[in-house]
Amino acid sequence: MEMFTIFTTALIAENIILTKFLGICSFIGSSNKEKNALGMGITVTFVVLISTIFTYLINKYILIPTNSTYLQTLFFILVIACFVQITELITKKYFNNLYKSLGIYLPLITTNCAVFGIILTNINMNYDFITSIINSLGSCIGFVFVIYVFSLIREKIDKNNIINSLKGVPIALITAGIMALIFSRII
Amino acid sequence: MKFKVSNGPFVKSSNSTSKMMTRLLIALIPIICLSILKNTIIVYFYTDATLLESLHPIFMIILSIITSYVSELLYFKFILKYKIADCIHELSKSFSIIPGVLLSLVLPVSTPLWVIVFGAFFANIFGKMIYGGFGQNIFNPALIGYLFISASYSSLIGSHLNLYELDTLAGATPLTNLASLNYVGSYDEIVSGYGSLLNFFVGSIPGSLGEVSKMLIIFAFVYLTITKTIKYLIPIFYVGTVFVITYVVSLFTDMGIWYPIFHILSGGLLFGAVFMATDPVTSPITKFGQIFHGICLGVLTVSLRFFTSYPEGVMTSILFMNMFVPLCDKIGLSVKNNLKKVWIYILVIVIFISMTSYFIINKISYKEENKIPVNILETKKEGDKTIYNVSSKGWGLIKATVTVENGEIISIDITDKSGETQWSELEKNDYANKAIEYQDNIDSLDAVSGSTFSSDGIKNIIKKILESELNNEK
Amino acid sequence: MRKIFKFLFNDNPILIFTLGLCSVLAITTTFEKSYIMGIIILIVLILCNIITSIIKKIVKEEIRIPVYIIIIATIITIIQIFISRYSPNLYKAFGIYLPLLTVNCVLLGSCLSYASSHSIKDSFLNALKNGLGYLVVISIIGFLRELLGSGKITIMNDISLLTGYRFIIDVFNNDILPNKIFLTSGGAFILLGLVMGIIRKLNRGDN
Amino acid sequence: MIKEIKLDGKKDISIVNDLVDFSNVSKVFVPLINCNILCKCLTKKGRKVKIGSVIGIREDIDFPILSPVSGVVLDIKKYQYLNGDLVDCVVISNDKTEKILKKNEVKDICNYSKEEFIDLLKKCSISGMGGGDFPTYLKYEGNNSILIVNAVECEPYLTSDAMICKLKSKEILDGIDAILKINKMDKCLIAYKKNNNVVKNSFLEYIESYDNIILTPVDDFYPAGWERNIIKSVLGYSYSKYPSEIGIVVNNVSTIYSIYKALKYKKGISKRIVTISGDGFSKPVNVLVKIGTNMSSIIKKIGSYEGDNLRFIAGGPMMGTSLPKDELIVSKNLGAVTIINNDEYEEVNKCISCGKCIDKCPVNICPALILKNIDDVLELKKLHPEKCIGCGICSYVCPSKLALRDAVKIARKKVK
Repeated sequence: MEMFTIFTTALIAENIILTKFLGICSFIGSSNKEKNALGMGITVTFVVLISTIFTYLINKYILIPTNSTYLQTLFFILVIACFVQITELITKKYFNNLYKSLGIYLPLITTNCAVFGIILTNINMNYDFITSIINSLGSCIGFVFVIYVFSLIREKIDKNNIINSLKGVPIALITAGIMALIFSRII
Repeated sequence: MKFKVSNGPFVKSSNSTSKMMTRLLIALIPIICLSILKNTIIVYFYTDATLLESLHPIFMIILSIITSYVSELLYFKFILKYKIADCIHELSKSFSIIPGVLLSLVLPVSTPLWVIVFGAFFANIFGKMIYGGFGQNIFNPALIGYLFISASYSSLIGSHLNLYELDTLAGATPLTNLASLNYVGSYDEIVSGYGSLLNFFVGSIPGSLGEVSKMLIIFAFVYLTITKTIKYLIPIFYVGTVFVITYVVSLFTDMGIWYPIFHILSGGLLFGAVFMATDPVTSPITKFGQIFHGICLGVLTVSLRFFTSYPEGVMTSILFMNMFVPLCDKIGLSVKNNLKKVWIYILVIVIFISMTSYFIINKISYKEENKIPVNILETKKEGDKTIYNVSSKGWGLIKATVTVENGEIISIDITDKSGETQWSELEKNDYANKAIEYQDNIDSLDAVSGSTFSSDGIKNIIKKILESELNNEK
Repeated sequence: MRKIFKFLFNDNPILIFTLGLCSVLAITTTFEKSYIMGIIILIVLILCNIITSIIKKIVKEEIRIPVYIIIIATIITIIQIFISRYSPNLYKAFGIYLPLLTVNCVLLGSCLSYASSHSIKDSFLNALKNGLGYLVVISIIGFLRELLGSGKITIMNDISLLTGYRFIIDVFNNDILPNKIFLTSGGAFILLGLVMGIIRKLNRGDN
Repeated sequence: MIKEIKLDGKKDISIVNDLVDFSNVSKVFVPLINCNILCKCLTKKGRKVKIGSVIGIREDIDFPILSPVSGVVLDIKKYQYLNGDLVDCVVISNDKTEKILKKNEVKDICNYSKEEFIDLLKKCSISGMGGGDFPTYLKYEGNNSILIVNAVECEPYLTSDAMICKLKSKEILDGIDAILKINKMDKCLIAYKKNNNVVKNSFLEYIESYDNIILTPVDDFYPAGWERNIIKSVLGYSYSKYPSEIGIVVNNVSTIYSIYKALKYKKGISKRIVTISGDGFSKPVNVLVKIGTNMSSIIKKIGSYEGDNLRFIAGGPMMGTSLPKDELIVSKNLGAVTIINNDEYEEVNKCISCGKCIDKCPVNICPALILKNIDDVLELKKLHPEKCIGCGICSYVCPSKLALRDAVKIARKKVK
């Protein structure tokens, strides 16, 4: 039962976009089309899952023994950046159509706060291996879930005639705010 | 000879949006009258409340209608800069009376008036106008008002009981009462506190302004479906799913048929299903989309009622499902194009229902044994002393050997505490021995600040061992 | 006044390009935290712009991103240590959002796009302009959120170790106004959307 | 489950007064169009033509367009066709020397082989007169077993089919009998509206002498006249794209009459019955007019317009299109001209996505969603606007009185 509560809180209560404010740049940027949103979501899940494993290992066997925990940010950023570079090369060479669909999002991931945020929460709450996997899985699915639903809503909103000072990003932010209020009422 | 050109067929049905809205109002009027009867006239006669206080619900309804009209007028005048004539024309076409009335019917009886003004203002501006006026909003405007009120002034809303009920009925609304009994209980615990199920049906139970007699709501539903003003599929499947899930739950926890009926008749379920969920603008347009929407609403309401602290799951689940309307339409469209796909979605629905009912049953039955997260690895008997080797859940895992002599714990030594990060404070005021002294009422010993998990771990060890001692003696 | 307004808002990173929102919403619950975050970002922006414009000739094209990230990360860790040393409860208040600055789109964005192609003076000026714009907006939002949300404005509280005195203005505390919706996450989104709309309206008003 | 709406027919105002003959007209403007596809003109100014000589051809299936009158081609100019666009027409002055057609009259109209029959239909350019203008010979190419005659005419105000049944029921039954024998079909069903007694009585007199022709009533709802609905309500079958897949041919009753005239006199039709009615017209009546005549001259002769907020509609009120001016030229598929005053339906609101149009659409598409994504072609492709038959039920039913039918028409052009 313990795992399940962590998973559901990461999914809805502690949703990384709506309550923890991570990854809003990509959330606003890539959620105007449904295809972009899905592409972004899958890439983020893909990158986060693998890098949680890497960062957990690094943290457990390199950083804590040499108690240089303040170097955490530097190491993790490097891990993510070079990992994104690796995935870019792999997807370009082997599964080319996946690369075509995910191509524009891979460099964007490095500047995505969500990826780094999840890893940092895992490390700060010093979860053991399985719980950190479960937590990052829950938050990634929460990320994909919110960004997909939001992209459907934004496609619908863009057709309305909103006054032109609120068109585009401000109306998206206000709708995201209302969604956040609803999410906070669920738990 | 010149003619004007206009498009579309030139013979049109007599039905029009304003007619539909007036029919909706006609369906609402009996409910308003009965709630006024229940909340003002009875209150005025039976309690010593002054006339002004007892007329409070009527002011609530009138005020929320006026504010929604005024806020629309302001929005048109100042933001969109229409002239007065255009404002009046636009106002007549945007029927802002419906969200106003619905909002006031949803709020508890004793909400202060300025909260209503705040709620209606936000309901109209943020619910409808910034999305482009009538017919283009994503969320149900009345529920947006409810959301803003409960997010900002939830403490001020006040209890659901009106003045008359305050002094006659002790308990809170049936649902909060159910939640306090952790969702299980016999017929008389849950229902008979408010008279029989008939009272629920007639409506003499405490609740918000609109949760009056379910009979009137059902009549309104029949009237609206005959005159084809609302999407009748949504309420049918919504209430149906709630009935199915609660019936399955009542089967497993052997509580009889009255349990699902109690769930349907209590809280704002019927009112929300007939008036809120079927608001044409914020519900799916395709047939199967409506069915899917209704079923997901039911699943969500039941899970909210059982899992979260909020007794009232209906309003939040309708708001939550308003976000999925484009998704339901997409599903409805794919089913409309080829019917074979409908089996995938039926499968998803069946999985949803069975999962929620499994978790609910699991949650209810799990509560009965109230397991303490401690497991005894092995027990050794030495003379009259018994030595327990125990592992309990602190921050990580605490292992300890505890020696007990004729029902009294005499010593605990912690063998493994690698998982505990802040163990030092516990050692400082040697928490283990202190726990032994307090072993009779262990809960009165408060945890050490900064390491609550570890101290709870130790307290659980004591509880578990005392409990197992009791079982051995029995 | 018009010139200052134009200087600050016409290509402000937050409002027009919607960059760097991640940290804006999370920590603006008190006015003090927001303007300190604004100052930190201003300093980091200036430092990293200058460094990038210095070393832009040495760095080859492909490994530009990792190099810039390392620069930003080192600056941020230095500041992190500095803050955790001088005002621990501010450090605790920032939580995970301080290390998150390394991933902030404003820093990396301005480094990559502007600093790597312009001279030191230009990139410094640009950094100053962006930093100031960012500081003003973040403090406005922090001010509004705290004023409406909890009815008081804390100018000097957590960093009292440094400056020596606490300064909290108590504005209003009746039951209408400090409405805690602005402290919730949803309220922050809505407030930011409204502020963005208003400023966009003012901008469109004059040009 | 057939999706339908109830409409009051308003037919009795024009069926009572009898046919008025306007066939001798001085100038004729023959439209060079078939099934909304523009055709090539084969004549030049100043050339003499006789009745039935070819003046235009549709290239892709070289389907001829014949001249309804004999006379001199004046010139080729653009005139207003029934779908609202300007179509170039061959203007022929009528020298009123109607060639007497007795000499090549065929006694027994049944001794044609199938190929001769199809070639004759093509030579006499027989096409559907119910509004579709679909070349009829294409329907008969496969081997079909059942012929359904569509005399339902479910549009309000329209009575041209009922009038032709009233006058020429004997010839129509002979034509059906000949078609059944030539194409070796085993039976024919004449579908008519239950409460349309004019058609019933006119056929009942002669029906006994033909054994395999059956009069089958269809109940009175709006899109009853649509092919798919007729087959479903009469025979209960359904098909995917064309009725010929399951061996059924559906023809309008006036098309059957033109087939009969082609079999009898080996000549295409030159005249046609058009209903002029509507509550904005003083004397609703059926007129017999030459193909290509200009309707404005005829309307001036019959009666006058009443009411101010009038709409001039080519075709019925549900499927017709309103035209800017009343100079409309009669084509083979123009069944009626309706004049309606349209003042109490002005209340246009925004779509509240109530879903009524989706429930009632006979071809099962979503007009409301098409209206919402009208300018996003990618989204439109998923909504299949090409299935629409333009029946107008969505706009009829819509409580906000939106122009859904025309939005789907625009979407169809965009998707093509």
